[in-house]
Amino acid sequence: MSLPETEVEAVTEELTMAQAIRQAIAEEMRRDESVFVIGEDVAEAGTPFKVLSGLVEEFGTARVLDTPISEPGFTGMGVGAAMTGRRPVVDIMFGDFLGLAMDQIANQAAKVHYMSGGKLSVPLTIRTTMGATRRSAAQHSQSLHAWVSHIPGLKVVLPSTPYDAKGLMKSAIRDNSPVVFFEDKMNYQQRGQVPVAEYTLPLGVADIKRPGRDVSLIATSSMVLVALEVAQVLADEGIECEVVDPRTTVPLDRETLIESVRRTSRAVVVDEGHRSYGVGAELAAVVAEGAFYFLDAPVRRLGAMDVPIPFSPVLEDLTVPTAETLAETVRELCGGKTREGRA
Amino acid sequence: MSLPETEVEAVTEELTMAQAIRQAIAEEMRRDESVFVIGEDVAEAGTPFKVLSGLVEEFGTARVLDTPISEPGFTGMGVGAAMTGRRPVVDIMFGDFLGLAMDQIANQAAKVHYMSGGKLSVPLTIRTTMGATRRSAAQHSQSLHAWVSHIPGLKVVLPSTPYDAKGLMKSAIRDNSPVVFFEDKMNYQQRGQVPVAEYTLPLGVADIKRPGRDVSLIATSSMVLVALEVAQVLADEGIECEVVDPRTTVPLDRETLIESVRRTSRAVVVDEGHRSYGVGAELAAVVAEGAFYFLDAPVRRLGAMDVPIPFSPVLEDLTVPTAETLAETVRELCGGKTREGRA
Amino acid sequence: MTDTQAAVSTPALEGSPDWLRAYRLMLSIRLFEDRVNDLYQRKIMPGLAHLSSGEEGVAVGVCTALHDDDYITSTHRGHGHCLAKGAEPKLMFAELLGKAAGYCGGKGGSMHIADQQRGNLGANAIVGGSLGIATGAGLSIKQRGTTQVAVSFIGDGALGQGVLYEVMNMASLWQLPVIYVCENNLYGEYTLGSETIAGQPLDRAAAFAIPALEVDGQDVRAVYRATAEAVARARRGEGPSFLLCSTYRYFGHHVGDVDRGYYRSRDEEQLWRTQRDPITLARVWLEAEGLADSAGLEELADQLGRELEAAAEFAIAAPFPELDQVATDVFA
Amino acid sequence: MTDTQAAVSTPALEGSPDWLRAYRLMLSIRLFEDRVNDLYQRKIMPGLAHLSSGEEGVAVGVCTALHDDDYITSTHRGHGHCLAKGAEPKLMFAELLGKAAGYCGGKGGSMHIADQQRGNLGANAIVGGSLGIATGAGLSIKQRGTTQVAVSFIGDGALGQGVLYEVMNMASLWQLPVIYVCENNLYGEYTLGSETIAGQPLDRAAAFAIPALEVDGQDVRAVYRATAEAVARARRGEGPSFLLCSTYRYFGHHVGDVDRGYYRSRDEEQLWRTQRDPITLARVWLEAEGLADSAGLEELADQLGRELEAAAEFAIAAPFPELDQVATDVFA
Ligand SMILES: Cc1ncc(C[n+]2csc(CCOP(=O)(O)OP(=O)(O)O)c2C)c(N)n1
Ligand SMILES: Cc1ncc(C[n+]2csc(CCOP(=O)(O)OP(=O)(O)O)c2C)c(N)n1
Ligand SMILES: [Mg+2]
Ligand SMILES: [Mg+2]
Repeated sequence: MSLPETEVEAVTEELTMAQAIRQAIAEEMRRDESVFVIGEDVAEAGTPFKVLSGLVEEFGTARVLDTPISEPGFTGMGVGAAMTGRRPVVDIMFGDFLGLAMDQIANQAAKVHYMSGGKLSVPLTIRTTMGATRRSAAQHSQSLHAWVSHIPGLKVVLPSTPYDAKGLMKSAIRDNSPVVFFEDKMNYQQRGQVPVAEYTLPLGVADIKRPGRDVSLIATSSMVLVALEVAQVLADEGIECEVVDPRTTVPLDRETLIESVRRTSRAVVVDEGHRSYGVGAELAAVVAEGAFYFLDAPVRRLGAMDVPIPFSPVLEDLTVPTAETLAETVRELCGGKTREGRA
Repeated sequence: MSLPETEVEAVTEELTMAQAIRQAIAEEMRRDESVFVIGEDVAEAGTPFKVLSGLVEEFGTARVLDTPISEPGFTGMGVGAAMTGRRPVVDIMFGDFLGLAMDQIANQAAKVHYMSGGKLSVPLTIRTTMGATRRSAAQHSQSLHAWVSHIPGLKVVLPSTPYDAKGLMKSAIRDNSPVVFFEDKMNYQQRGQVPVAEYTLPLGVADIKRPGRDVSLIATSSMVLVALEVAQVLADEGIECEVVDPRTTVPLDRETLIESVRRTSRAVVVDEGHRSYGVGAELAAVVAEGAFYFLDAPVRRLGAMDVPIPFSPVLEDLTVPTAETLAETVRELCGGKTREGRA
Repeated sequence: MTDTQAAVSTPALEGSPDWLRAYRLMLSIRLFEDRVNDLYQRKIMPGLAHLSSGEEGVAVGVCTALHDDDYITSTHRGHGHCLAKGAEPKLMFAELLGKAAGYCGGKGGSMHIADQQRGNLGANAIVGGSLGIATGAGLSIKQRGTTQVAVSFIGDGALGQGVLYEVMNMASLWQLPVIYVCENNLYGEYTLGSETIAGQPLDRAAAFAIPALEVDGQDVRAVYRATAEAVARARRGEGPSFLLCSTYRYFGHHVGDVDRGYYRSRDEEQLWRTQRDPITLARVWLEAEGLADSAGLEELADQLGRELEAAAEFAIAAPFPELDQVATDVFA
Repeated sequence: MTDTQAAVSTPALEGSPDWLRAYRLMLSIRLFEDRVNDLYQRKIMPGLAHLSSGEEGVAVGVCTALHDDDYITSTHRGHGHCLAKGAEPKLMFAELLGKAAGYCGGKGGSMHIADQQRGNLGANAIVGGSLGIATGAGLSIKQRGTTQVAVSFIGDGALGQGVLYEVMNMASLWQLPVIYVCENNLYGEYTLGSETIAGQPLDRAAAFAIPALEVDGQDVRAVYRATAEAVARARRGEGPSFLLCSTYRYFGHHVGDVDRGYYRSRDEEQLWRTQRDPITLARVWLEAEGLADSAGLEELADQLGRELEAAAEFAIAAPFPELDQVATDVFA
């Protein structure tokens, strides 16, 4: 984890991911009265995952709006409110419901600034979820960040730690472009140190979560945790993994990714979207091209299987990358040898 | 172009892309009374591009249904009709409108078969368009095939010639899974030889449109034409391009792509979707991994610029891959030398 | 039921339905879901489930007016619809536990049970997600020229989804045999319907020239009568109907929603349970009409309890799917 | 107009509007679009454009009731709305020709003209695509506590889009200052509205408890009156309105839609042109009221013609954007 940059930030507290996100939104709402939250069951219920609990009590129902079950409608309203002086945080309860709102997101939010020649802008944040293994079956388990990452005009955030989540959420809300913020629902209770003092993190800067010289594990969202676990395990076997977290797919910090792979000469990309035509493909293509002359082996990709997510636990667990499958992939890739061993 | 497989097929006629598609649908409607067409202005108007002209006259309004402007509604109805014994061909006038129907496509059509444990199926074909440079601006120019290619359960077709379009459309309609069929609207008047006799082409088989030994141009839809043009030009310069057309992104004929690149040792992927997180990323990642030990240079990717498509012709023309940009990329990649030259 | 085989001529149901059968069905649903809750609490069931206890009158009243080859689509709260349309409890339990014997081979779970043998085109985890499917089934029926009907169960929350208005428009324009059954249980998740619904729900269907009727969802016979009329109209080719059934869910939004004081009172829950329970109301009527006696109904309850216990045991003992099943059924 | 600056108290417009100004605006729109058609036919304009000739009464009637800081959202057929809200013809022509001087620097074209100086949040090439934007602007107004209003122009075709019902529901629930103005020109592209609209459009708004009114769109004064009332209501915090304006487009769906005999008759077109032209009707009235005389109006037409000619010439002579503009304005 990157160290806080100033002295003040050195005082930290332990927060869950959910708390960090709530804090970020609450701080921004205090700081800027134009920030408001809109979505289904965001007020008294505080969302099904209780991420927003307490906000309506502090800010009232004029700034924490419970909507009908109308994803296209309230997302579009978020766009319009953003174009006219507000900074809405639109809550799409499950990432799976993005399909309902894709026209509003891709045809309106993403394009208004460009189509108007820069005269109008859409300072909108869309929060939604991703991640499987919650036994929620095919329509409540998808990780659809590839869809929005593909549309120019949208920024896309995939935080992996409470620290990143808070700093990136604050930047997302302050950003003058539409930002889609993906929260892994399996990660909400993950804990981490977060500075007590105000801070933000820039969108578009990757973070090396753990340095290593043998292989780069380029991982997103909760897959960063999987990668860190694997790095720990493989360290004992003499394989030093570097864990690189892009943190945002748009803008993408290509340089940090490519440089890491140039150093390690091997790379595995791990992302929880479906493997084919997913975010992992872009990340793999970027490093395969950018580090081509440094690569000792093909860039490998792990993603969710190309199947709808099944309900049955025994099947669902097979569909996502795990520490075991990642470790196995890395071992294979490194041919049982560390760089030193080969050198 | 692959040669027809049987003697009978050797008798051909010249058709435009639009005619070939219309013929395919008309033939399937004659062959199977469960096939019907539904969408906006598909009947008397025959769609804005006149692709379906004549169908309503032959089959009547019970089988060629003009709908209200309700993409989510009539796409969902296509799913339900498909589940209960019909083979609907749903017309989504512009690919840009997919955003409105993505929930129906990705959460319903794609998943019904799997979620029901194989008991229900959705023999649905969705026709839509892609392609820019028609001066239609940001909301009528997108090539969004990456979205559907990413969703397991959907097959995705990108025909580049009248011959392919007809044979693949007939297979799409007969397929028991949902198929999304992308037609490049700038290509409708392109002409080509099409067998007079009945034929179909399998989904999932790439086609080598032109063999060559120096570099593989992996191109989709209208980019195949661009690639063929470039291959012609570069042949005079001594660079022999192999033009490989995957024809379907799902299923993807990985073997043919990888084998081609193993032979040529260089590859450029050209696709008209936005470059980042697009179909091109997957194709590039697949060959970079599969042909890693055979590659003499990084796999290059050309796609639409990562900007909303601008209206102004001078700007719009910059956004898409052209023969010039592709030729330049190939020349660079081949370092001015053919394989022979290097050998 | 097969789709290609044209249904034989199916007039409006005549005579009175077997109300004892209807009672039995309602009770099975209640007992089934009690066991689902139990399986959840005992951590035998993976994930969550949305119980329909309290709403049995709607599911059974509607399905009593349907034939086997009529279609239904259901919601996230779909156990009742499924059982009322004739599903076998043991295969449902198996599905809820993710077992190979389940209706969907364990791939669907509680929110995706489909049973094409009985015309059940599937529960749906997207609010309003099956409205297109049901309406498309209606179009298919019309094209095939059968006298089937398609029923789309939705919650009051689905009134928020624009697709409802799109498909009602087409169903009305083309006079499709579709019946939209809206289970108005006053809440969508944790939010009161009156906070999310402007105007009167019935007006929304009427605006599309669709006959719309409010029905007491706790009175299985009233639900049946309204449905039977809508079905008869649909079979005669006279198009869609909309039924707004007032009802109530006794449990939380899902099995894990236990502390719900912040959005509704215990008193309200108790009132519905004690005054408006569809099973109790039916029982009182059956006994008053002399169609059943107390002892017989107690006996029935015991018997159903034993059957459902056995069904649950079957599911608990049943094997999980083979691992290779993860990659099958992606394409047909 | 800036968003942060709270609008000064804006009561309902009082007294009679300047009808000569309204006439002038309608005529400019007509003459502007005649030139657009000409630019298309001379192959100077890239792509296509959707002309609103015949519908000027709606655009001008509505916008005459608005202040500069009120918002509008528009459609693919948006030139009239844009001009009525105060846009400069030369900057519009420039946009239509893809020139740097255009409202959107040439990036938007005919279907995306936006003019935030005049509260024009943009035309939209997605049918119904700006309904969310306008309703969200209404929410923003309410949150900011100004007395602005937001008008959403839509075509009758947009009645097919579910999002309309979603946002009308929220506008009604939250009493947002939004006015939905539906231009019912009888067709959506090449299909008759009656084939795609079940029931009565007004009922659809009324079902959400939104006051809904049918207005003669060819009578600019009637449109103004209805709008002024809706605006006054909205400014008083009494929520949304829906106006259904009957009107007609003289030309094809777009400039290239010339052979339209298969979907509507020349007779019908002639009837509207000769009997129901909003500009002629206004002129007759102005002259009858003694507010203008024939000579003065001829003079006005000549003058406007010259101005628009100059505006078109400006645009033709204007330079295209610098090529590096292709990659600017992606992010704000
Ligand atoms: C499109 C969509 N949005 C949100 C949800 C989350 N969600 C699941 S059930 C539900 C409430 C549904 O309420 P209602 O339709 O009244 O059905 P009930 O649960 O009351 O039976 C919500 C919001 C969803 N599944 N789908
Ligand atoms: C969502 C969507 N579907 C389809 C289209 C194609 N289209 C453009 S204009 C139009 C007809 C619109 O009719 P209406 O709303 O009545 O407006 P009018 O053209 O009559 O002014 C259609 C179908 C579109 N632009 N957007
Ligand atoms: Mg409810
Ligand atoms: Mg119209």
